[in-house]
Amino acid sequence: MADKILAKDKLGEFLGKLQADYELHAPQEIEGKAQWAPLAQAEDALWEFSNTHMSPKEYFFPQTECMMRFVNQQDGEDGMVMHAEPELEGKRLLLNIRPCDAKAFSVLDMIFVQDEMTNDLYWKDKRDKTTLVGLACSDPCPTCFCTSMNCGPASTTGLDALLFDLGDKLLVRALTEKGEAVAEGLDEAGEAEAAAAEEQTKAAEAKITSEVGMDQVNARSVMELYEAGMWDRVYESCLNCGTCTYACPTCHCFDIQDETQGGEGRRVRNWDNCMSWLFTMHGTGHNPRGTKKDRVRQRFMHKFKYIPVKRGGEIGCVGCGRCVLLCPVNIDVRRVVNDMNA
Amino acid sequence: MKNLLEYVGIEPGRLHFSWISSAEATKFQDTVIEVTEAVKALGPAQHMIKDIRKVA
Amino acid sequence: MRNTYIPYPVRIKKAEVATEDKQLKTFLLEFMNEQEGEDFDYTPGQFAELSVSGYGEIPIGIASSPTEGNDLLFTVNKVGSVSTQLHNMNEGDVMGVRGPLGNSYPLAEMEGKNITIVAGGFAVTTLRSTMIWLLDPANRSKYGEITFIYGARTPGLLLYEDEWRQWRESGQANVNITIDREAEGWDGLVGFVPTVCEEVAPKPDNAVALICGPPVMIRFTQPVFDKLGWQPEQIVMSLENRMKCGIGICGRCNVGPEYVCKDGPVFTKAHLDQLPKEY
Amino acid sequence: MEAVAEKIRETAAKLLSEGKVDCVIGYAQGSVPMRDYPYFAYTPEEAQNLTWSPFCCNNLANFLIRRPKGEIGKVAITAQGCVSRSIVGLIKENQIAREDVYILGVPSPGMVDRRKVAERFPLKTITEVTVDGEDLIVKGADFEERIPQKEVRRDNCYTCVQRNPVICDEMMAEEGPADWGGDIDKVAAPWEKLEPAQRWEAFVGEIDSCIRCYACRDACPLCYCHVCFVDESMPQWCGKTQDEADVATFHILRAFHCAGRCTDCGACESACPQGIKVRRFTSKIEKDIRELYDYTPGMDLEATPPLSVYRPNDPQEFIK
Repeated sequence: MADKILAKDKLGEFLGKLQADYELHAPQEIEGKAQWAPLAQAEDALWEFSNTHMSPKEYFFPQTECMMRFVNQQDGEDGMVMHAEPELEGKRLLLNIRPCDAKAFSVLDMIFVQDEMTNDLYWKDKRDKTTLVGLACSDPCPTCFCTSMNCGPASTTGLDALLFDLGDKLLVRALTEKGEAVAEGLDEAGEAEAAAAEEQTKAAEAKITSEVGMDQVNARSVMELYEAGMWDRVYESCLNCGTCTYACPTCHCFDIQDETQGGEGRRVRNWDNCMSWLFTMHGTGHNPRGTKKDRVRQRFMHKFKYIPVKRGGEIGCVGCGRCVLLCPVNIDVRRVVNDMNA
Repeated sequence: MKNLLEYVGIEPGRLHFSWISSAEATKFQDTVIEVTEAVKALGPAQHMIKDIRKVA
Repeated sequence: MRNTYIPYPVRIKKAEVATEDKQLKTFLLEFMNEQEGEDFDYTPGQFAELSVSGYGEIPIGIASSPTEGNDLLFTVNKVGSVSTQLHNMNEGDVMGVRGPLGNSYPLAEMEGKNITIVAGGFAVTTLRSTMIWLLDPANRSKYGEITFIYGARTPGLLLYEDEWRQWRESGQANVNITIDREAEGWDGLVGFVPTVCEEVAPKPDNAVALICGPPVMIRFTQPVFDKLGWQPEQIVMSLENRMKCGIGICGRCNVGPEYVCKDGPVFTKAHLDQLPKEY
Repeated sequence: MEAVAEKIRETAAKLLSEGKVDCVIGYAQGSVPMRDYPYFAYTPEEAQNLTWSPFCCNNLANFLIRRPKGEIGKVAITAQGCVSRSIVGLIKENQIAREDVYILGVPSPGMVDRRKVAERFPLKTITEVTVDGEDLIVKGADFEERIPQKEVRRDNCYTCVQRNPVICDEMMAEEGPADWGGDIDKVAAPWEKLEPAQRWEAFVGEIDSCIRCYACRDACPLCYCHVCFVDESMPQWCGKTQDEADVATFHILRAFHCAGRCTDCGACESACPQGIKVRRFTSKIEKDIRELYDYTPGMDLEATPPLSVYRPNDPQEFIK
């Protein structure tokens, strides 16, 4: 489908129409930071921001999610009949999601939905019912390194439509059927507008100064990387907190727990992280990743080696730079991967 | 602990400390009555209540 | 599409303490919905998540063989909150089973070969499943000689005694049962599993070995097999790691790029040599 | 400031080359503005990476304990007032031995709160921040501004009572004034002036954005328990969900476990990715400790921490 054009002064009308079919969410300025929230009116949507403080993964993989409910008893037949939580009602649309965050979801799709057995319906349901309308980056941050991670300021992977902000108007590029449904009824864009979007993308790519090399990481074997001497220094200052993993758009580890209250119970999953000492602890007291070094190495190996090995070269990182900004001890993923690649 | 809980808005009177010897059965009984009455007077707790029936 | 996080309801048909230290209890589980039992299509070596509502789930190897019918057999070690609760449960109680999960022993590739099975302690569970399957009249003829070596610390800690006595009597397999130290009333082999392996000396020619046991047993058994001329490709092991989802997502059981719950738990020694020792 | 950094590098290199210590724990310049990070120098060459700035917001005492035994031998560590007080606390709690630590004392310049700087440029990206005397020069793609450091210090640095190290083996600069003139008792426990009903609102409002990454706990040199109460599973003291009650339980108990031990170093607040003012809980606890027991943690190697000893005259009005 050809590119469409949407004048910014028609935005209210456009979003108003969408509101009838979708629950709209978009990055907005909250407490001085760009944060995801339900979009009440078009004016609240941000157009100039680097990226949101936290990744929008919470929309598909909430930090706490009830999976099923049950009657809290073991001696009656009802005790083990588990009722899955109801599916998402209606459709959702995330407006102005950054291409890197959308790319992250396409990586997670490969992990949450693999086959008949590995088929996370909680994730899939929300993904199926959500339309992702991206906003191409025109002004990437010094911490962005998406172009090194098979991604980029106007990457389309995972998106249903991509918007380019051309000042007083938006170029709307539908990428999937879901995206076409959103762009329906808009005027077609001219060649000049498409060219402007192209130019903006090139300029944005040129602004990305952080480079991370992956060629040696790809060439080396799992064991060669695992046994590299660099791990002896990377972990030194790590606090083993979960900041990097919870801010990360691709980190997806979780814990499952049962909670009961009188005669009722639920099985709930919560984000968990590989930095935690107890994450891999066996009931016997043996811990396969018992040291801080093991755990720090696991996080980087998982993203940059294990996922690529298992998922046809796809990297478990999109270069959003959130962990670089938020790590309390400045463990910079760019430095780590460049060390792995050295 | 008592101060901290009151500081974050838990009503005074929900936490009670007493020093009771194992031989002081009557004091124990009196204290329990006193505490339960004090808590009943406060009504159901409004804070630090987790209800798993709520949607999460 | 089925929600694979939801367990099948089962009823405890039989529950008995399996060892003298009362650490192990064996459960026979019956599907409450017969059709689900029919559809629970598993192969020896696979495991399942045992689900106790209000407590959680634990991954346990399936000790029964599909040739025994639809009921499932599990032997559970009492270590954490779920297994402790499970030990408190009785016949008639209701719980859940989620699975079958993971890969299985390479039974098809093992056809036409001699098979050595080495088990230590309660790691014998999925190997019981394998033995029953191999000795089933429908399968026995497809395999060569079967050697079974199994050890525990004391006679009272040996599992499945009725079964291995029967395998021995049937003459269908070379069955070697050992205990660590002399004990009253025990007239069988005495000695650690690696020592017994050395004595039995299974030949590597056209053979596959399945080895399961505690890390210390593996560590000392390994050199014995090396000395006997076994190649890493011929040795098959089963790993255990902490798990939650059981279906290759939640991120804690991985050994390098392989998830023990999905890509394992069964790996060849040759494969494990290429992976970090995170198990 | 640069002179102090140079003195640290020089001293560290000397200690390492003479074999007096195996490692010097200090700071190196971070890869993002206003985030200098804990750095471990093992050789005189590596010592050249050490720095000292108003962006040293971690508490290095943390790294004296979170290491496998025998991993490193004797260490030197740069320490300003609060960090030296944490070291005193760790010695008193038998976590480290005085003779295993060589303290390079530094008077604290008062650390900058990077969030206060960022708040002045909402939604903008700060690309560079440099120190120019008493000011910071903050640069972005389309702006450059000079901000006096004293306007953007961390809250705890304004009310610091001990900028100079309380124990030290070698000073890296001359001792400065002991405090900044702020009165901690005037700002501690800010919710005390609220009505009980409003207090709860203020409390849950503060922890509302908590993601339970536990950076506050992990950044704290007091939190050295092998298994934290919040991770314990048998019994499970605290739920793992994002439910308000679970999150509140974590914060109340974490603060409580610091009672009589917290040196108000601010590492918890600096580490929090969400900008939660966790000192609003600990400052209440420490204020009570001062009022009830007349005790300030970490000032003196000989003083007995009030909660580790029973005295007949301990306040006990709360016991009925």
